[in-house]
Amino acid sequence: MANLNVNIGNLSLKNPVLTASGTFGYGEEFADFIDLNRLGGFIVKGTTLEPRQGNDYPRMVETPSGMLNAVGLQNKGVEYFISEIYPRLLQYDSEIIVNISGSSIDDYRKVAEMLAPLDRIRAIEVNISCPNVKSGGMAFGTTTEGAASVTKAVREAFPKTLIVKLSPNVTSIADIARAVEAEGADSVSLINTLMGMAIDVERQRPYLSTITGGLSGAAVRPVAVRMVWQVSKAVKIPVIGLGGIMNGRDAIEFMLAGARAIEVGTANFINPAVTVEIVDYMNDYCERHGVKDINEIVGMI
Amino acid sequence: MANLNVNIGNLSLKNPVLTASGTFGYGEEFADFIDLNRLGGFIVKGTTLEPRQGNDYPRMVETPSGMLNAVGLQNKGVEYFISEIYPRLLQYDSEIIVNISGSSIDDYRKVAEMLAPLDRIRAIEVNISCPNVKSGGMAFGTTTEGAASVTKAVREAFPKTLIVKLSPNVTSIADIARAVEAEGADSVSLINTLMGMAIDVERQRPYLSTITGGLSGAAVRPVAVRMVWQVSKAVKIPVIGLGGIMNGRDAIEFMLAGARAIEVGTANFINPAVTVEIVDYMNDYCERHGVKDINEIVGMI
Amino acid sequence: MEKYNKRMGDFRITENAAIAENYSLLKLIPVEGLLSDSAIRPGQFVQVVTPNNATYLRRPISICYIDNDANEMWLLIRKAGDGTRALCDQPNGATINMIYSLGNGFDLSEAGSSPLLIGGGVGVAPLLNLGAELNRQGIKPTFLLGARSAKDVLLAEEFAKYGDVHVSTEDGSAGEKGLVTTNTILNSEFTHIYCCGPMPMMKAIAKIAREKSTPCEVSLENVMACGVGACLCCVEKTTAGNVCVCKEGPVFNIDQLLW
Amino acid sequence: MEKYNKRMGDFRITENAAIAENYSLLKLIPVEGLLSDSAIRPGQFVQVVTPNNATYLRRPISICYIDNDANEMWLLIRKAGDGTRALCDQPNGATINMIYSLGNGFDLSEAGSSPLLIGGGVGVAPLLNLGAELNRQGIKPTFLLGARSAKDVLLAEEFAKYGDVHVSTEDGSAGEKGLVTTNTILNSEFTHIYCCGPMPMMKAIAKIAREKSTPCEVSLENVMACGVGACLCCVEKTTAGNVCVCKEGPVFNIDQLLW
Repeated sequence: MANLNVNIGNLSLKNPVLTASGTFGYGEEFADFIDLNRLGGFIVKGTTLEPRQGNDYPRMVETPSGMLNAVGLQNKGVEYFISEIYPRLLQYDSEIIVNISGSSIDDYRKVAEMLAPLDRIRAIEVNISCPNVKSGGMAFGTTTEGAASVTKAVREAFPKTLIVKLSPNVTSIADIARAVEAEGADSVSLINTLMGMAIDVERQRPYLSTITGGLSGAAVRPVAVRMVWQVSKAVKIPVIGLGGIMNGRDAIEFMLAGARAIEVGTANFINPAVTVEIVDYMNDYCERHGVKDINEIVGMI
Repeated sequence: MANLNVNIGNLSLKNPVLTASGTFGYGEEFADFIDLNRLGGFIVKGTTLEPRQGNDYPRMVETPSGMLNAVGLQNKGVEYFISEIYPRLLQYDSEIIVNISGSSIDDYRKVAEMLAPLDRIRAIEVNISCPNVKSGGMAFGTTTEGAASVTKAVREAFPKTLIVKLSPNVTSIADIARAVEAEGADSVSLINTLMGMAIDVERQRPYLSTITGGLSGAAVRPVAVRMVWQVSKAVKIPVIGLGGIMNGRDAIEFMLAGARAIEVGTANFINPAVTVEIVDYMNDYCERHGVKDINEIVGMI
Repeated sequence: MEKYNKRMGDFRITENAAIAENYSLLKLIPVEGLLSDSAIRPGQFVQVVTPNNATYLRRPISICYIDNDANEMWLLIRKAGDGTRALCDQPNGATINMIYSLGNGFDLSEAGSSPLLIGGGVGVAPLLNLGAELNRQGIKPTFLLGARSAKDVLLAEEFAKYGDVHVSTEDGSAGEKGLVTTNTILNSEFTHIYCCGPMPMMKAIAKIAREKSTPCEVSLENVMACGVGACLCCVEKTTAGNVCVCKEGPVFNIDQLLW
Repeated sequence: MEKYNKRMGDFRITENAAIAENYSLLKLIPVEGLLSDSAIRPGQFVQVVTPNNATYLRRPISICYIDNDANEMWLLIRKAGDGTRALCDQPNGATINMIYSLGNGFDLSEAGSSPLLIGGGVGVAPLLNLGAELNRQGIKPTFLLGARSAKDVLLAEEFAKYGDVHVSTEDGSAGEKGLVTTNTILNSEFTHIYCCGPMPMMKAIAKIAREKSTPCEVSLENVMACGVGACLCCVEKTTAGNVCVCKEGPVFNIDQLLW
């Protein structure tokens, strides 16, 4: 068996397979299908300072090899997470990473501060790229200044592994990644969803209540792989790759492009056991290619 | 029968259906399958000042609901077009639009100057968004300054309808569109391909000789519809929509989002008769929805 | 054997019958295991991988009936899009993958002695399993089925096994002419109403139930992706805020809804 | 009736036979019209929509044989990916859409009195139609077929109808042991070589042909999208620069290539 252990900053993952925020609930929703302890970790859904109801229904429409969503960060807030969810997650030995969002830099800082004391939260993923909320979110993620300022504030509040999740809706994602690295981020994860839109031509109205939404799924994978490749050449910190990973082959594709770890998102909806199948594939792949340590293949391209 | 005639600047199209540059050859390649005179027009492949051999093989790989290409503007140059191709195209009464590219602003200007005297070339499409060439191409299309400078130069050289084809690989395509409009473009067409990449994980190498390429096909449609919607709200000039149009439904989707005309690209490879089927669908759609003039539905969303 | 809440598994189609124009009844058995291990409740649903890559995501389908003796699940499917059409076109013997059984299901403890089960179109599906289960609990329900015309009245003979069946058709070719909302059976008193059908029908029934102070549950079919409460796409506004139809529903007491 | 160069049309599968492990021979007839109207040349190919949305783009397949009397086209397909697998799994009676007939085909005017037709693996496909056409022109070709082992020698009985058949197998279980490039038939003199198979094989045959000064044509299978010369994806470097294999090929005289 090859070594699948990878490190993201000071965070050690038993394998590179993580779940993408907002696609895996709090993990528990998938406990009937898989052994959660077989994952490198799971990234729990986007958490904000205050509870949020998210956007109106309809929030989803299927598109060719993908889907548009406009959930809008519906969640019960960081206090609820700390008091109700976190204790339940302690039963799993996979890493628990909390994805955080905010409408202001101060929001981000406060959420990070509140999570910092939790022993088993060894990393947070800062979402500066959500296309589905009115203020904050993607606004911070589309300029180097915005991305840097959020990273700086969170870095001061959270001493453990800090991952910043980047938006693909930019001219140069490498520039954003460098700005985030310069402010002390331990890692970047990419890509969040591409901003998209679909129209019901018979009813002559958008499918989503918010008109536009975030595109995910296999359709976006070529864009995601390209961006992971560009960013991994541009920064020294480890890159976490995501965007349309449907199976083990796709996961390896991201690692060859430069990802140290990967996140599985939309595929969880289609195959709730896909994450552990990817772990199995990684073992097979390493054996087939004589790879002793999966870190060897990271960034081969 | 509803009126399908639409105007792009001074260019009058018998219907909104155009073919995307580089996907329809010089039209002749499809003459066995369809009556070319039923199209609004066809946009002939990217033409440069000097002949170009394009990129090395392999240039294409299929991706989920799409394809990556890296042709790199292979063409025989503008002089060959004028002497050999143009005379043959005069037999068709659909509009002939020439897509032009260059490595320098001067290249663009010269090609436009050489095409200006041709009576039947009533419009050109200026490609500032090709992701597959080393210099020029997308470089001009990803900054407002670059886009404006190319437009300005071509505007001086070409007095007829000037369409500028925009890159989706930017933070704000609306800003680019406004810059191009300010320099006198009569129309913008969007989107060109999204920059993407795919890796053969067994051979551990990229599928394309150029590593990255341009993603097209149904996969990108949600991104394209969103950008057409954003741009049509940002500029007063007519917008031409393209990106993953596979059938009549998709074409109407772009028009509802704000496109005055549409271009069919990758779909020609799958169904060489798709363009005329789209014209038929437009007639049916207008009848079904009581639309007397297709211009009524443009930008309903 | 442990009773799982949710499983993923392949099912083999033992019978696929076109029971009306655009409607097929699929009977399926799990390739492995027993349905009785899953303790499937009336009103729950499955998430199906559609054949031939017809759709990217799974499609939610109500469980129509569970025959634990035959280890058989029935799905009633209306050809509405590419996914459901591909399902209806599957031959006997074909295998399809499902996640099951999902959602909360109907609350049988509230049925009382004389519940009314109202279904419109393909919405009749979950009422068959509900009627059978009520029978097993010694309750004989009344059914009210709505359809466009006589040929679209679905599974009437099956429903008749478990209770009296009343019908409304829009063209009057069977039962009373009109929508279910004007059927005269609604003049009788019932202990509980269970309803599944098009949204306007369910809203109209909810209004009638409120007027008559009859407890009422409805089964929603919001567009969903995951089916397990993870993606938060299929939300319905309730007195407790936005909740997932796939997990907190698909069945809601109308008192929970903001209708 | 007008002879079209290219058409798009549906074909019905009249017979789908697995002729070896991973190889199927599909016989198809056009749903409308006569193949003889298309003047299909040996070495041309079709672009097929793969069943069940297995692939996004069409897949190019060599035309193996045309039976104008039966109005039948044969396609020899190797299960190499999702698209070809879906084609091989299609039942008799299924309909598939094709664009046909594409490319230039072999140059028969250069065959001479004793041409050698060399095929490796699924590359034998276009040589059957070529052999039949040569026969019709009064020429009896020699065939050299390469395969991994005896069970993979494809369509040997069909080839034998048109000329002598020589075989090389990697394991020696049929014909001579080794690759086609070491088959002793190559010691004989031929007027022309037509070759289709894996790239390393064709390059090796091209080298031998040059050494012996025998004219040689090879059929390439570069990855392509449109099949009609529009997308410029399938280019091969030639003495005339990059040209489309789908339109200027798939058959090239080796003198055109930069091998």
